[in-house]
Amino acid sequence: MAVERVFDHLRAIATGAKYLFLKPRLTLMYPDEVEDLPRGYRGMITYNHETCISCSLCAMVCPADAIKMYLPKEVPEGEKRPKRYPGINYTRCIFCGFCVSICPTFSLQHSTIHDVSFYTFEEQIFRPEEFAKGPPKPQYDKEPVKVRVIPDEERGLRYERV
Amino acid sequence: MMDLLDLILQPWIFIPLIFPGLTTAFLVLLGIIWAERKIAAKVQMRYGPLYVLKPLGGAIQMIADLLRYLFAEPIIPKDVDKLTFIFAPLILFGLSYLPTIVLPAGPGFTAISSEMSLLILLGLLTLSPVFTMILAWGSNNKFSLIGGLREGYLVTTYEIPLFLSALSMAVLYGTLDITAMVEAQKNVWGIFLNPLAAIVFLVLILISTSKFPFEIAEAESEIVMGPFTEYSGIFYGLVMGASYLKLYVLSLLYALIFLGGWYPLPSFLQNPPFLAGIMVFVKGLVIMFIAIFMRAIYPRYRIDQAIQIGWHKLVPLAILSIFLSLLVVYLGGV
Amino acid sequence: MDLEEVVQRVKDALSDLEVEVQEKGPNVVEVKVNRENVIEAARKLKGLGFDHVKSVTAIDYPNERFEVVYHASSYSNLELARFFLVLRVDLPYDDPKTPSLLEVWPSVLYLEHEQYDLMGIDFEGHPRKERLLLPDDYEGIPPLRKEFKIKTEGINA
Amino acid sequence: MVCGLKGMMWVGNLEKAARKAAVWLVNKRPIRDIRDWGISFSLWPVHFTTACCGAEFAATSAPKYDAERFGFLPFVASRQCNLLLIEGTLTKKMAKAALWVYEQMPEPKFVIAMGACAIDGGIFWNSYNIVRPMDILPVSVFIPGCPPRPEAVAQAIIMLQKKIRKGELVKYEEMEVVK
Amino acid sequence: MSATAGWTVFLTFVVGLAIGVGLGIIGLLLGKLVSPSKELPKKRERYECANPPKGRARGWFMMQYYPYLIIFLTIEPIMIFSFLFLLGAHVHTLFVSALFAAILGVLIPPLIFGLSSARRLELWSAD
Amino acid sequence: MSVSELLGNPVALSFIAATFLTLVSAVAVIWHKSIVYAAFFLSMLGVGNAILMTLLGYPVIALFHLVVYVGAAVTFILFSVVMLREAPMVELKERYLALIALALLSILLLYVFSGYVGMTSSYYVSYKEITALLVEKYWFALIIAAIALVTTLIEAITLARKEVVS
Amino acid sequence: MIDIYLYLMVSAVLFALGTYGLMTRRNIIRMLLSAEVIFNAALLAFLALSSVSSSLAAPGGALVIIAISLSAAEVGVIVSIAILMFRKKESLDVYELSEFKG
Amino acid sequence: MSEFVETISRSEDGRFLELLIGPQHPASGHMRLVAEVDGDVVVSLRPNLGYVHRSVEKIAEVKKFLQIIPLVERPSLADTTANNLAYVLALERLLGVEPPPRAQYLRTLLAEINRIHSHFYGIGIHGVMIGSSTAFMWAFGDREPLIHLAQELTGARITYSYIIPGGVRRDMPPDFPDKVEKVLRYIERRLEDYDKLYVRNPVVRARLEGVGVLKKEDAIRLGITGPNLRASGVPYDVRKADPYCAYPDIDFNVITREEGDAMARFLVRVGEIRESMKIIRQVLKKMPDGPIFAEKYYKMLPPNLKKYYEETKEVKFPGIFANLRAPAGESVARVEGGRGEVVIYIVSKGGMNPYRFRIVTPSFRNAVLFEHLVRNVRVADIPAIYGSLDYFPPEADR
Ligand code: SF4
Ligand code: SF4
Ligand code: SF4
Repeated sequence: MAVERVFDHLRAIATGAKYLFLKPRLTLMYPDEVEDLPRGYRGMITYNHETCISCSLCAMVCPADAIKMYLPKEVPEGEKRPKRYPGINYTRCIFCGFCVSICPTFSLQHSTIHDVSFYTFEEQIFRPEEFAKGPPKPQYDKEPVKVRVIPDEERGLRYERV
Repeated sequence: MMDLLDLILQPWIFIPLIFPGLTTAFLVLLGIIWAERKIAAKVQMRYGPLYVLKPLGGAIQMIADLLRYLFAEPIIPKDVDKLTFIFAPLILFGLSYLPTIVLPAGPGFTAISSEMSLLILLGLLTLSPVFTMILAWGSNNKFSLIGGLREGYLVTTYEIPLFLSALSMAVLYGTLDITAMVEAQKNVWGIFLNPLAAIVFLVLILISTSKFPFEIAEAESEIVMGPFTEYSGIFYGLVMGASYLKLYVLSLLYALIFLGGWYPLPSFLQNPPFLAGIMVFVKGLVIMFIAIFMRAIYPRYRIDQAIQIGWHKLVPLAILSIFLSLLVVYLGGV
Repeated sequence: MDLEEVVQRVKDALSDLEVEVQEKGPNVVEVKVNRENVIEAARKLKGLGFDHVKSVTAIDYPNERFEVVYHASSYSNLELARFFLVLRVDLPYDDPKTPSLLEVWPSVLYLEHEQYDLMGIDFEGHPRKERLLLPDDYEGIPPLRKEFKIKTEGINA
Repeated sequence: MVCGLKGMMWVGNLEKAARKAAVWLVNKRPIRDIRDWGISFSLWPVHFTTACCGAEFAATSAPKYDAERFGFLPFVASRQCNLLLIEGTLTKKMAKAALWVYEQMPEPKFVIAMGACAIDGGIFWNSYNIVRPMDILPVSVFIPGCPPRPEAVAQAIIMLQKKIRKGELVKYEEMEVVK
Repeated sequence: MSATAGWTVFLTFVVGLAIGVGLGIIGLLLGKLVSPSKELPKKRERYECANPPKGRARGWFMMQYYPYLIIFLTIEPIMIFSFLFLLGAHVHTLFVSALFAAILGVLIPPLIFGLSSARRLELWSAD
Repeated sequence: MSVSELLGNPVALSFIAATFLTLVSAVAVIWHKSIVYAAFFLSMLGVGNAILMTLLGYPVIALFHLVVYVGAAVTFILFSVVMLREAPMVELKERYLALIALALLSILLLYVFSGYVGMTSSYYVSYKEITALLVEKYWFALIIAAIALVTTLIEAITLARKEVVS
Repeated sequence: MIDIYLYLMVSAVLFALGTYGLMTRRNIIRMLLSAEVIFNAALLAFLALSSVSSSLAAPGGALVIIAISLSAAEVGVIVSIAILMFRKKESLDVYELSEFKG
Repeated sequence: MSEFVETISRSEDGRFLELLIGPQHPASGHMRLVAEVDGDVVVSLRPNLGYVHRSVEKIAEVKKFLQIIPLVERPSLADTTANNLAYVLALERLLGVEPPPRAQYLRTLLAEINRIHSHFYGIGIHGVMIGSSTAFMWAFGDREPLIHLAQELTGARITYSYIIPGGVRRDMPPDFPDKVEKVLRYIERRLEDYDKLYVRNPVVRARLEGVGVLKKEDAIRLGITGPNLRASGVPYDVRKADPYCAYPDIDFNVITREEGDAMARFLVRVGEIRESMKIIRQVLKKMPDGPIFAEKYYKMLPPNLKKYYEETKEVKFPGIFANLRAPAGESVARVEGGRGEVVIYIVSKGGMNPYRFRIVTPSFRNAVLFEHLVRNVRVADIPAIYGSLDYFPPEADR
């Protein structure tokens, strides 16, 4: 019994030592390497103003009330009921992707950008005009290497440059 | 210039200031915490501190941490006992560092050559729990109080076997002088003559410096930071430093009394005498490495389990180690 | 054991009480009781093997009534475990009081407490009458009642 | 008595003068840069999980993302930490605790709001029980997402480091009146 | 070492302690002078896991392991003075061993009693 | 002794420092209003006393004092006291009487001790001497001391533990 | 070399202080602390006196060692009595010696 | 003697030290534990909930049916699929739709992947609570491959919102079974190392064995659920007792243990990880072909979206999803999640929002264990027991 316990101690220590000397690491070297997410990852949302038919389904389905229909900044002359277009509010968006899934015209799409932070509150609210300009992008000091994550039998995850 | 160098190379200056004293202690302090984090990180399949200085694996992480401690505001809470709150960490730090001065750095190279340097060292070590306790009391915090009491109870556990196992080596060599003990190991290291004492002492280093699996006094998931809960800024740096210094001292002692000190001494290290300290230092590093490696392996014991390990396992083993020493002496000694 | 059998058993057990027993859906047995004999009914049901409560829900029909719904089921009898037993108690709107079933089913301890906290139903005999989920200093209408309104926004900015 | 009072005042003046000198010194260029460098690489967030984002926060420290590479070490008590990471929703009850944590941290200290909930409530924006962190705490960096990916948290750490190194956040000024 | 070992002992001790304490004091002063300090109402309250302090913090008993303390207190002197004679082992090995064994013989039964009653948790609650 | 002489003499300096530590601690033990401090200063008193013993030529005893007395006994007191609630210290009314007694006592003692003026300690007691002495002469005393200690162990544990009515 | 008299003086002062404490305190722990001061004084005086003679130096030391050991025991017993006291009185307060006596 | 009046009576201050553990405490998570301790022994402990109470039930009353899907996921973030599935099951019962078989299998697949990483989450937190940072890091590291799989399947790391009324949102990518197999082999291999370093580590065993024993009767009486229940010897698992999705076709065991202590709870989780791997393999083998979205809704899609769906196997929502109406009535569904049984009860009055929405999460039902188990244990056992319950406060508070 007691002897067994000594062996258990030794086995634990040996396992630790094995990892100390042999086993590889699992770490993704962000920000030097950035994960290249597969298509369909629900990242920041892109919006195509041209194809939008202003059906406001996206605003209706959004669980967090993050998408709102905005009036254009200047209403074109003579239009009585100007069309509203969606703008997004990243302070609320939970990246559920419902808006993308419901948009009948594919105007909303996911990008794979996923690592953005902001310094201020206001810059996270995108009216349709800014929304159409594309998703916010993270600032890197130097261009990161894009890697693809591949499950691996030996080490769990492997990172391969694309 | 040469004079200054000569002066520095005097043992009574060299030992407290260079090795094993201030300079080395400080460097070890910076290195050991970094190493602890790196080793744990490696076992845990990650990198640990890195970006602070990427080419060197983040080796200066502790400098950044030190700077942060230094520039952080030391908060002195309202109801603490100011005197103990402020001075106990300082004295604790000083006390943990003090035992280095009786450690020899090389053959005959000692600051205080005493026939009982081992006892002096152990005696100085017994003083620090008093300060931990009074510091815990001074912090006026429930977690500190519990931590302080735990520390006190742990002292009762480790002190007797620590003395017994260290002194069983003294019995073996028939002397209490660390230098003489090292000289006696010229041929055979103490660890081979009395492996029992060596194992017990190694475990006791873990208990007395509060390393895993005996990190009980400042068990974070139970009592936040134990006695040091209220400490912020540089005070926290000091109290944490103190426990690592204690580890440093005990590791050097271990190297000296169990691992043959500076023996085997390569010829290029023989002259001047303090170069032999490198040997001791390397061996000490091994012990420190073992002690911090445990963090990656073990969770912590409960205090009652630790106490029971102390009294039911380590004390009998330590007593046995004395009989082992007596046996060796009877069979002809070293 | 199929649904009919369970319903039959429940009916038998509760025959001397004024209850309505119905089947609802594939594995739900519903029992409607009034608050006077809810403890009695619960005790009998427990005797049948429904040994724990999974959920206690209070429903607010403004100015009409409150309804307290217990969803009970069984752990000790795995055949019974397939069924939900729904125990419904109607309470008048101006007097939302019902005896606590704590002594029958200890598992309602937190569940009833929560309904007390959020819906303001008074479970008589329940030992805890302080806040559970809401902040301790919360005052006002219990938030789950219908008269407690929360903000909503339209789809337009 | 009078003498003692005078002495006290003198000591007070001395302390003020010393402090002034020290403040001047640490705001000088190289020292300031070293200081900001040290602080930026030693951000220790206090262990204070406010809501479910804590799960992804834990993943940030976990092997795959390993935030400790940035010197980011989640630590136990508010007294030893300098970063308060609001991990998601701040309920009213938790907001009180958050204030305690924030106020008990030593200067200099920073706040990051993680998750949509911590910015504007996210999916819970109309809950009756939540508080926006930016209304009660000086938030430096916001991380959108629900929950934000660990990369985004790492990005926020890097952004905060940059901001600190620019000298925008750590300010050493004259001491305020301490009773 | 003799009582007149003089400067070496004195200086080393003083230097040792002074460096330790001095380092602390320098750090303290630096921290005190240099760190920005802003008074917030709760900053100097006691830390209690982000709760308002409740009750007093000092003077609570933790009796459960007290017996070990008593055992420690009585065993430690025996152990330490055992050393003083154990160090004579090189001269009178057998006698010293016998003496040590005798002392242990005196010691062990009460020690076992002490340890066994220390393990009984119910004997050691605070009230 | 002139000042310069004094400064040149580490032993004298140590003596002064140790005396200072001892006396200040003793005063604090008696008068400090917090009992924890009093216990703490008792340990400082022990440290000062140990230094004095070293200066007298008994480093072994000093270390023994440090380890056993300060490290164990006083820590034990301190430990127990930390768990107690603070209470203000109350002095009895007879304290003037006590003060007078104190003065008389010190005068008497100083008078008695003045007979030793001019004697200096000149021995350095090595642990080997004590070892030899203990082994050869006083071993029986050691056994007796051990018995005494274990008796107190039983006594103290029986005293402190709670009676369980089973 | 320091005159023995100086040591004795220190010892005397300690002794007097301890006696004063013992006389005026009624708190059991305080009394214990005062007694410990006296104990230290006694140790110091004993060692100082035995150090003047070469034949007494070592035996004196040996005796002191035993004395110190026993003092540890005494401390243990007295503190345990304090613990017993609050147990008996069902209170954490060990300051009421008077009731303990009566 | 009157000078010594310094008796602080007990009534004023209490006999026991009141320790407030949390909300800012390394072992409290998002809650507060109020412990009364006598020295090192905990006399009583009360959890103080509500620190993460975000009023899911109230908000659900003003959200539309589809919008509630992400809402119910949020409370138990590490185990989102269970809540999602339970809600959708209840909603489908109300709406009267039946998902096609492939969708059922995909749901099962995701649920099991999620169960594994939820269990790893619990193991990691448990590890750090007794002081083993390695257990935490390993468990959280090994979550990542599984999260990666789930991400490939659904497009999000942990908040999948994958299961929608009538089916699932995407089909699995073609090389998915391969990847799953690789990850499963990796996990199998790693579990051996866990066994050596952690499970059989004597310190772990000393800390967990015999600590916080929950007896079978008590577990039943208190209505405990999930692995905590099974660790006390009750073989109750919704997947067996009331099978849903693809579970009726799948062969697996319910892991139980008799001891009921912290170690047993831990080991049940480990056992369930292995069991889940078995299930995943079976699911992948038996996965039928076919649509992943119910015919009823598929018909409502405009042709271009239909085409898109056929091509990419990615479901586009019909416009009706924005304003889904459920008929009046009520329905209740339960699902076995990682932490236990999730019960969702919907009362509808026929509008776009539920009239009353009730979600009872396993953590909330297990909260009573704090009071029950943490009694007469030592202070150091509080985190050990807490961790072994795998309690997630946001889930309990909702
Ligand atoms: S992703 Fe979800 S939360 Fe974000 S805008 Fe789209 S629907 Fe709203
Ligand atoms: S983005 Fe798509 S859903 Fe939204 S308004 Fe435009 S077309 Fe409609
Ligand atoms: S942002 Fe999302 S994940 Fe974070 S706390 Fe809020 S609901 Fe939870």
